[in-house]
Amino acid sequence: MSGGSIPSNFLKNVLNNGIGRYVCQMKRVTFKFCKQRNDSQGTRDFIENHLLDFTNAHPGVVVYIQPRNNRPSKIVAEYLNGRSEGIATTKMPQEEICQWLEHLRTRSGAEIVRLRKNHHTDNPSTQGVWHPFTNKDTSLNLAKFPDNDSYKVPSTVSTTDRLLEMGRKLRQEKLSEKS
Amino acid sequence: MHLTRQVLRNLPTPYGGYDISWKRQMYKRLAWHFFGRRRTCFRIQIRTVERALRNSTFSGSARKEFFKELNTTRLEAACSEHGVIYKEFLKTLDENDVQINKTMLEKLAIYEPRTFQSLCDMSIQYQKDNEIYTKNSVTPYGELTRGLQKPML
Amino acid sequence: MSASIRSGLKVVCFRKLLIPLQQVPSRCYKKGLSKDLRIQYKSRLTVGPEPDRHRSEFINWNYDSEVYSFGKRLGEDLNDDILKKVFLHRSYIEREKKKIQELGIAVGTSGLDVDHNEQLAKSGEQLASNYVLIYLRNAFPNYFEEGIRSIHEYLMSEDVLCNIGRHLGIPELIMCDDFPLRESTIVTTLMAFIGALEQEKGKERAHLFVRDFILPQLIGKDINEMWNVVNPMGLLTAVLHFQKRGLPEPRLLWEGASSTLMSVYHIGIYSDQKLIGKAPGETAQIAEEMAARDALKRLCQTQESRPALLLGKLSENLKLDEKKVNISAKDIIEQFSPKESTASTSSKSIFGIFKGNHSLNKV
Amino acid sequence: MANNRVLQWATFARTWWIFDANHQCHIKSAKRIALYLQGKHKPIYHPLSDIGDHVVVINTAGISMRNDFWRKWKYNHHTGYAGGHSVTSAWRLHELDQTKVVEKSVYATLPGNLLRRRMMRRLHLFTDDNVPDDILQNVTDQIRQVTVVPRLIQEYTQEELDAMPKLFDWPDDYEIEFKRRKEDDEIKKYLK
Repeated sequence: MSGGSIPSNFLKNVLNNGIGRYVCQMKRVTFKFCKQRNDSQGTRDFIENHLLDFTNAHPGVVVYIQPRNNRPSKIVAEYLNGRSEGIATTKMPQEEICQWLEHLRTRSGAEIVRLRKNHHTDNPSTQGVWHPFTNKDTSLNLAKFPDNDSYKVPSTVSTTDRLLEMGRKLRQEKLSEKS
Repeated sequence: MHLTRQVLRNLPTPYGGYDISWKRQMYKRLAWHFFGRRRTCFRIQIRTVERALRNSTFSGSARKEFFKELNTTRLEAACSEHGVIYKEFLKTLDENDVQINKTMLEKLAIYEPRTFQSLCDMSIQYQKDNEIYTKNSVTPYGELTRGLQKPML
Repeated sequence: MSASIRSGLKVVCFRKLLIPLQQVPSRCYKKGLSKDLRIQYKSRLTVGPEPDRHRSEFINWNYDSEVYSFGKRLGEDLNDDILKKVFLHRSYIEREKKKIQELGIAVGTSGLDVDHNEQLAKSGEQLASNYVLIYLRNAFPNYFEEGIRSIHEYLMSEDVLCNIGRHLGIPELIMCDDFPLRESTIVTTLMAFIGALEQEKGKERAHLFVRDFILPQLIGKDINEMWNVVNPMGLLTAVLHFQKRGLPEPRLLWEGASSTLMSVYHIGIYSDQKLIGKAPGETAQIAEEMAARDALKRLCQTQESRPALLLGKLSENLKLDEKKVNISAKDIIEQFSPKESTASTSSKSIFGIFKGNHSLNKV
Repeated sequence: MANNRVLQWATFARTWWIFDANHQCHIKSAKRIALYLQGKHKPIYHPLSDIGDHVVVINTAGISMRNDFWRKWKYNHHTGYAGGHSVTSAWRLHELDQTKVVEKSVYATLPGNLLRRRMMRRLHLFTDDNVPDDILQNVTDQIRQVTVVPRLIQEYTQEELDAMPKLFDWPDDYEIEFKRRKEDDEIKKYLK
């Protein structure tokens, strides 16, 4: 799948959930299964053994059980932002169903899609975003351009001057030797 | 309606018996964002989609290189504005055990300029204390390096 | 080459079709499925989208358990009948009464004497808006009263509250006769829930609910944009006069590409030689106005780099004094009536912009 | 919203720079000017966001080339028609148009993509010091020069010249000036 064709989105939170108080975003979950088929066996075991623990632990989630003949077993979760997510649980053992249920419960209901950035902020800068004059002094305002001498390459001793210097020194040594 | 459906079902399929429309659907799903006939006509679409798939094979590493290069350009620009050479800047951060990685440095340079400025000042001070001579006394953009400049003998 | 073979093949198949019209359906259903799906898709388009149905029309729906877990989900354990009362609207009761009259049963015995949630909604609304005002006054102590009112007006506006209601799962539980729901019904139900909380659990719990659900909607919003100050420079002069400080003088900090369309001006406002606000702008006037707004923000401590609101765990032992009153911008302006002011008012000072060299450019 | 608009306007504002090309190597200065034209001197740089700055280059007449590149450096042109290729050496091009040497070297340094032409339009070249006021008014900063400006022979005082160590002296009647090469008819045609 080439990058462009994969749907992508930015990180979003539902109603700033968790800042005031955390509200479990899953409001309703429905277990659809068949009474006879053996690929719903996992769901039936789950309902017998684990469902009551789940409902006691999470009273905020309404649980429905919907037996349907000769239909594949499925979990459908509905979320507060109006979306619903379904997971096919055919031939799934009950432990795996517990894990998938935990996954569904701890989601925010938003579609799981490639995130452009894995962080989001509404005011990215406290010191003010960079602009071309941030690191410049206001004296620039008064400067007259083209101001040539302060923008030259820092002057260093040129080679001719150094040669002249050496020449002068040699001559002095000769004079001092003579005298 | 039932008769026509019966006829439509049994129309001959040229491609050796299997239904080509599934394959077309798959390519269409990969080309929803292309322009013009590349989005609609299958025979034109297939070329661009396969090119896109080929490109996506090496786009992973190409992306990394692009952002790495972009990061160095941005940090070089930010450092030179404060008169610090980028290599010396990184060395200073290492030696002073300042564990900020390059992406965070880049974000600081753009969104928190004063914090980045203090990092640069620290680097200048560090160069002065340890007599680190900045080889060329000018950054690539012409700003004077305010570290220690070795006088030309 | 391959094209010619294929065309030949087509001819052969076509002849085969003409003879037996009723073909033995081949075992694999894939052959014509995509054509069927296309036909169904076309017919669906002609029929049009599914009509909106109330959630209760679906089979997996039990009103009592939904209401029970609604309370539990928000962490408020109210008993069921008060919760049901929250969702019961007057229009629903009238409709039921009309229905019963048609059936000819005496009204008294129908058990419809349960009263609706209007009274709860009124008290809830009252409590919520008071608490929001008090919280904002304490959160932004130096901000003007008009500013606080504008933020409160935003927070208690219908679309914000309706958005909160939608995302708490209220619309599905509402018992009223109009479908699809009007936004006002969702808002009144939310307020009724707050009223019920206040009635059952007391004021403190209701305040906590408001602080946990309504106030976080301020996060990420620019509160200074909510209060539209028409003449920021005038207000700034009034405030500085009120605080006995020097009158504001706008100075040009930097100027770029001034003779082109893409000119940029950075203007800083000084009072007593101290920089109190600076801002960029496309022209000098815009920059000066924005600098005045920036200065006002810094004076009222509502600039972007202000500390975050105290919500959730941070605000556990938060003491809010109810009596706190913020200064009102109107009083300050009346005090600083134009007769007294000798210095150049805001508009004159624009022309007197001097290209000042003020090394202190960091605020 | 006005606040964000204004902040974005400032961050992406285009500033104007000035560069004195007197006695500067044309390749090194082109490299530095190209960086400013692309906007690589900004931490918000991105190749797709066109945030390059304007650069005003003055004294392009005083540009310098190393060794005898004035004679050896050739510029190729082609009219596009058959046989339309022509080669001009640097000194001749410089005499025809004194801004061309800088322009061509900057054009060569810029990356050869679609933005190059747009960036070249933000390069303002002036042969000497006088720049029209409305352009000078935009300039906010200056780019540092690239090479050391050597001390010209005219700037040495007579005493220093005399103190300069010499092996021998030229005879008095020897003419120091290089032999002026004969006036080329071709150039006269252009210069008219």
